[in-house]
Amino acid sequence: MGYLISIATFACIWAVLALSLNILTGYAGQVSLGHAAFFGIGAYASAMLTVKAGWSFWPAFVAAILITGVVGGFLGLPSLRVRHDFLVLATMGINFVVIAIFKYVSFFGGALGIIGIKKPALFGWTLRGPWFLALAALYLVLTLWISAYLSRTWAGLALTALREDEDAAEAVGVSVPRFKIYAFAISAALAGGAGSLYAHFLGSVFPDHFAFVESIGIMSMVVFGGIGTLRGPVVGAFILKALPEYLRFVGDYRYAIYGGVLVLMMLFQPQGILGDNSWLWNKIRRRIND
Amino acid sequence: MRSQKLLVILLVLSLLVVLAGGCGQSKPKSYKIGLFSPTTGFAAADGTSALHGAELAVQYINDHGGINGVKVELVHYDDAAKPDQAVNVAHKLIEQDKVIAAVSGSYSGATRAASAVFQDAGVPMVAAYAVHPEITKTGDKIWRVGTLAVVEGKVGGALAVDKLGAKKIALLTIDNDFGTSLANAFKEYVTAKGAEIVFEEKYPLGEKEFRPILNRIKEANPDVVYASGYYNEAANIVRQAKEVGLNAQIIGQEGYDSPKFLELAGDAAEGVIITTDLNRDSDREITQWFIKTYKEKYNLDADMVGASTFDAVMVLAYAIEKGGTKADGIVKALGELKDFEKAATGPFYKFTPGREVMRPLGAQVVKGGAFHFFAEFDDPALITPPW
Amino acid sequence: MPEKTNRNTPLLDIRNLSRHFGGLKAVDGVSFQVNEGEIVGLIGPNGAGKTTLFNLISGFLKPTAGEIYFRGLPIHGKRPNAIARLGVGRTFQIVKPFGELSVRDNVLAGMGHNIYPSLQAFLHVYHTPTAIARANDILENVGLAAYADARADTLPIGLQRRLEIARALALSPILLLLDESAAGLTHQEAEDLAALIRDLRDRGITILLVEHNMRFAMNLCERIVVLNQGRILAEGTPEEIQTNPAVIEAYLGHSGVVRREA
Amino acid sequence: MSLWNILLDTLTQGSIYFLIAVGLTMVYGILKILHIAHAAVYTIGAGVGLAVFKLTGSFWLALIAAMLVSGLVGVIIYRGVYFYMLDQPRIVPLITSVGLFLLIEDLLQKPYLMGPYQHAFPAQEVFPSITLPWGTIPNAQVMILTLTGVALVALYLIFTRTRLGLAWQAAAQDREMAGSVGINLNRAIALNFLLGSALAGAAGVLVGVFYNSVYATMGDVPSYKAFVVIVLGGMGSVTGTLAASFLLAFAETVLLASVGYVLPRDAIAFLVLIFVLMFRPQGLLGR
Repeated sequence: MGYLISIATFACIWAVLALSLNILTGYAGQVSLGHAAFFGIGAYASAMLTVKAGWSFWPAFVAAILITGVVGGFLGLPSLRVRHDFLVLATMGINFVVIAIFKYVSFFGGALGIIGIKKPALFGWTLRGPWFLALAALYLVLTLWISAYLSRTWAGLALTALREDEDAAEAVGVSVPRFKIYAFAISAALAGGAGSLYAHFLGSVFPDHFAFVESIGIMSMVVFGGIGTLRGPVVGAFILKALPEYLRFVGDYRYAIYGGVLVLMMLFQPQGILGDNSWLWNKIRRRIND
Repeated sequence: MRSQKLLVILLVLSLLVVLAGGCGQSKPKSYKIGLFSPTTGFAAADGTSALHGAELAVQYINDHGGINGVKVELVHYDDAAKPDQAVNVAHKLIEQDKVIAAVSGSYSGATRAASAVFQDAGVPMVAAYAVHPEITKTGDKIWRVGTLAVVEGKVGGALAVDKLGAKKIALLTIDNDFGTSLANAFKEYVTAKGAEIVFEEKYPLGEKEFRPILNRIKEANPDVVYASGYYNEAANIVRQAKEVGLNAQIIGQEGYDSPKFLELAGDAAEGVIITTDLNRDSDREITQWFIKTYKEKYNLDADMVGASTFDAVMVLAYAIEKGGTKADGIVKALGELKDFEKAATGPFYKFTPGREVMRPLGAQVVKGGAFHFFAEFDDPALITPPW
Repeated sequence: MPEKTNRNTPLLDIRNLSRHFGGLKAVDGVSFQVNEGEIVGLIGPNGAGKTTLFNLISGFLKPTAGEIYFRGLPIHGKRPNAIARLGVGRTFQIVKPFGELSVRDNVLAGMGHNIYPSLQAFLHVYHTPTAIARANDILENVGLAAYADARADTLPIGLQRRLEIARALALSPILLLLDESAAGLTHQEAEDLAALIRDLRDRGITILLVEHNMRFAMNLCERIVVLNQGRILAEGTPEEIQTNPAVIEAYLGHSGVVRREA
Repeated sequence: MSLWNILLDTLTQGSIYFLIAVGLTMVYGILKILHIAHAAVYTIGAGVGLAVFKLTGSFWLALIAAMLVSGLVGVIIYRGVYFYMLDQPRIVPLITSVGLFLLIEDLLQKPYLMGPYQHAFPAQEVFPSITLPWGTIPNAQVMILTLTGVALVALYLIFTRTRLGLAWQAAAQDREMAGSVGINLNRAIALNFLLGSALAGAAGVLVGVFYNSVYATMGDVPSYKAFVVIVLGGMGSVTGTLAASFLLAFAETVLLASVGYVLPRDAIAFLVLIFVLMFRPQGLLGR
């Protein structure tokens, strides 16, 4: 059971990451390949507040969300100047720089990382196994709810507008810079919470845990599942996070298959496995409508 | 709409459960030892060596009658050197494969994360070559057979100032836990002995281009360059040092200890001295068996990673034989271990209360394209782990 | 809805406005006014600086020199979204609908202009019955009611131009800037559009439009400003413009549009 | 550190960056795809080169074989994959490229291909060391510099003197327009991939020999590092890429030779990139 719980816990954390990236990329159209930086900032914030400053998990969790949100808004500044592929590369760069700072500044523990991060406790009772999974799932539900609610608010409409056309969005009164920063901040804040959970689940964080490859992985989940939808990133995260585990029977071919699945998916279902108008989603809808 | 989404999520989740759950089955009448190491991804070379080493240990044990007549079975999973996969795999080893004990053949991040799972589950784990100082502090079930970087750095210092008489030393350090720990211990030792650090720089893992740095080291004109790194960085360091005309003695450590270092560095490797626990010229039966069989079976020369993982399995087998299959017995047997001779990397004198191994450490010099004995360090003041 | 302006100040007052791109003087010392309730046309040959002028007024470009006052307030240097919220709606020559949104949501996007600057935007859901009703009204007005649920990018280009007007109307604008809304329309469609624009004016919206279609502009506008090479060539009623020798010269010199189309 | 050393290191490092990035920039120029799998093609080139070198002992045969196979792989990637997603949002080919990269790299790591270990590529002796009054150029650096020079001249001639080069330039300006004025677009793009990928293969061999090591994950760093170069070069401009390669190499070399690693090499490069983009969002040398 612990094995499945462990997989499910990681899947929940990555589903939050995918959903948060979806707000930035799916809603607001800002393609970022640096999302793991926000993940890492949240993890480090929470780890340092608990291990070095002696806070308990809960305030540290909230603080990690807030800190990452603020830093995320700040790191979103390049998006005001650069667009499209240039933004992709700028965000990628942010990922590298953030990791390098964790690694080279001894304040953040340097290459030795931060060790001894405790699992959260509730009334003196440590959350582990299924209880930690419950916490992660709860946070996933919260993220889902925020994502869903955001898409229905005026702010969500403004984000969609700027995704579709920045000039037209300005022409209807949307401050494009301001909403881009909002998107970065919200997206980062949610990812920061995921980082906090990750740090406390694992018990230790190292700079390399948040490397560029993780950013690519998160983006793959969003696109694989169906960008812009709610179901897509969640399902994408669960499948792609668990895929290497249940592909263990193919031994060392796990990543070859993972890569191959991505390629085939993009060739035949570029809108994602459950994106609007995808084969599977149409089937499911028809089934439900009947 | 809302319920549809939920339905889909539940569907996928249950699919995962069924698929993942169907993978593990247990086989009785053998002692299972778990191993996780990265056989895919950027760390696949070390992970593969680790797997080889563990396989050889199992072969050796079973060829010699198993543990009290019961065969040992190795259960290996790939963790891609990722901490989340290591945690998953640890659960899988404990719950589905029901291993008696486990060996980490992975890097520090993954090892540390997995060690918490083993500790919680009360399953003993031995880290083969992960160097992070905090790994064994996870708890009483977590042990290590690799030499602590703190110890190795100190021994490196002894090699530099006591054996080679260096006065001016340059430090070139790889920017991970291994390099950082080594450099700190090395510096402390040599400065206490009156040597001067004339140059100090760290470089990122995977770096290939050292010429700009090496040119600066050359200007600092040291007697000795203490350069940490793994075989690929090390090969480039020694090759490029030759190229820029840096003739100071280069001292490496177990990160260099791979036939691949010799292959990639070629002639430039000649004369390089490293500290390591694998002595190629040892006349100990187990070491020679390991080196010979490794070459026969995998058509590769053995490296330190393989040897350490071999030893981790060997020492666990010993502990199971002495203490039984319960965790407490294994832990007790490890704690009471004295002068363990069945390790390829030389005798283990004992485990410290901090569950680190105490053993003599050697220095090897590259001569004629191979590692050969240079010196041995047996002074307890040097080789005793600090915890 | 902002309160009425002083009768004496013009609604839009452009003073000595210039915009240079490197050596090119796209707009070069232009001054003119638009009064409340007018329909003013901005015409001129290709490259005369009409769209640049629009972009300056709506804030998409910053002037090199000169000032723009809207209801007596300086708006030069303000960001487009701020100018939009002051009550200046605009359309684009190359249409820019929010393609993946429905036609109705395009209009709703315009209706949010007052809430976007406040964090309230994160609290309130936009699909409220009142908002939808108002969006439907606007769509009814411009004749797009039948397409309310269609994806915007599936509309033919003529209807997309109407959608742009509808989206601008959602701002409850005081001044509406229309950039070649009649381009590519059939005669009948252009007539309908003209009727729509007059109707908007009758409801108190001042209109400044850029037109290439000379007949359309001459029939619709009460006053016309002719731009040529970034400068004002002439200003006056359609009749005055049609007989202005400088205008005829400029147009004959270029393509003779006046004679062929007017 | 002497000026000569800085110059030599800048030139070799810059040449390596250029060789890896130029194919990527060609592909980006014409298709606007962030072709991460280009780094896998580079690794394939190195692997094929080493295999042929071991078999025949000839560096030149190895180089030619590597270029042929890599070029072919590039064309297969285009015709087999990217070709079908040219009208999709750009994120689709990007993710596809990531998938291809993972797939190829993982397969290369299998024992029957390159295996997990590094391999020596001892072909440095093919070139002589050159001793000049102010210093010596070691043989491996002679190889990099001369062959990059040859590639440069060849590229210059192809781009300016052949119909194909002109077709590429037209297609880079406006793909649809180029198609409509009678350029056989599919052929032009396929040939673009062929040449760009062949150059990546050559880069794989040269870097393999230069550092005397070839291994399955050698594309990891180039997979992202090359993007820094092409962005600084203005995305799609070959001359810009050339300038950016040497500029980046110069910046890195000078920094390492004076201050050292304030941050890892890659982080420095990306910091430069972000900094440049803030002031010139279209790249250092973009229009």
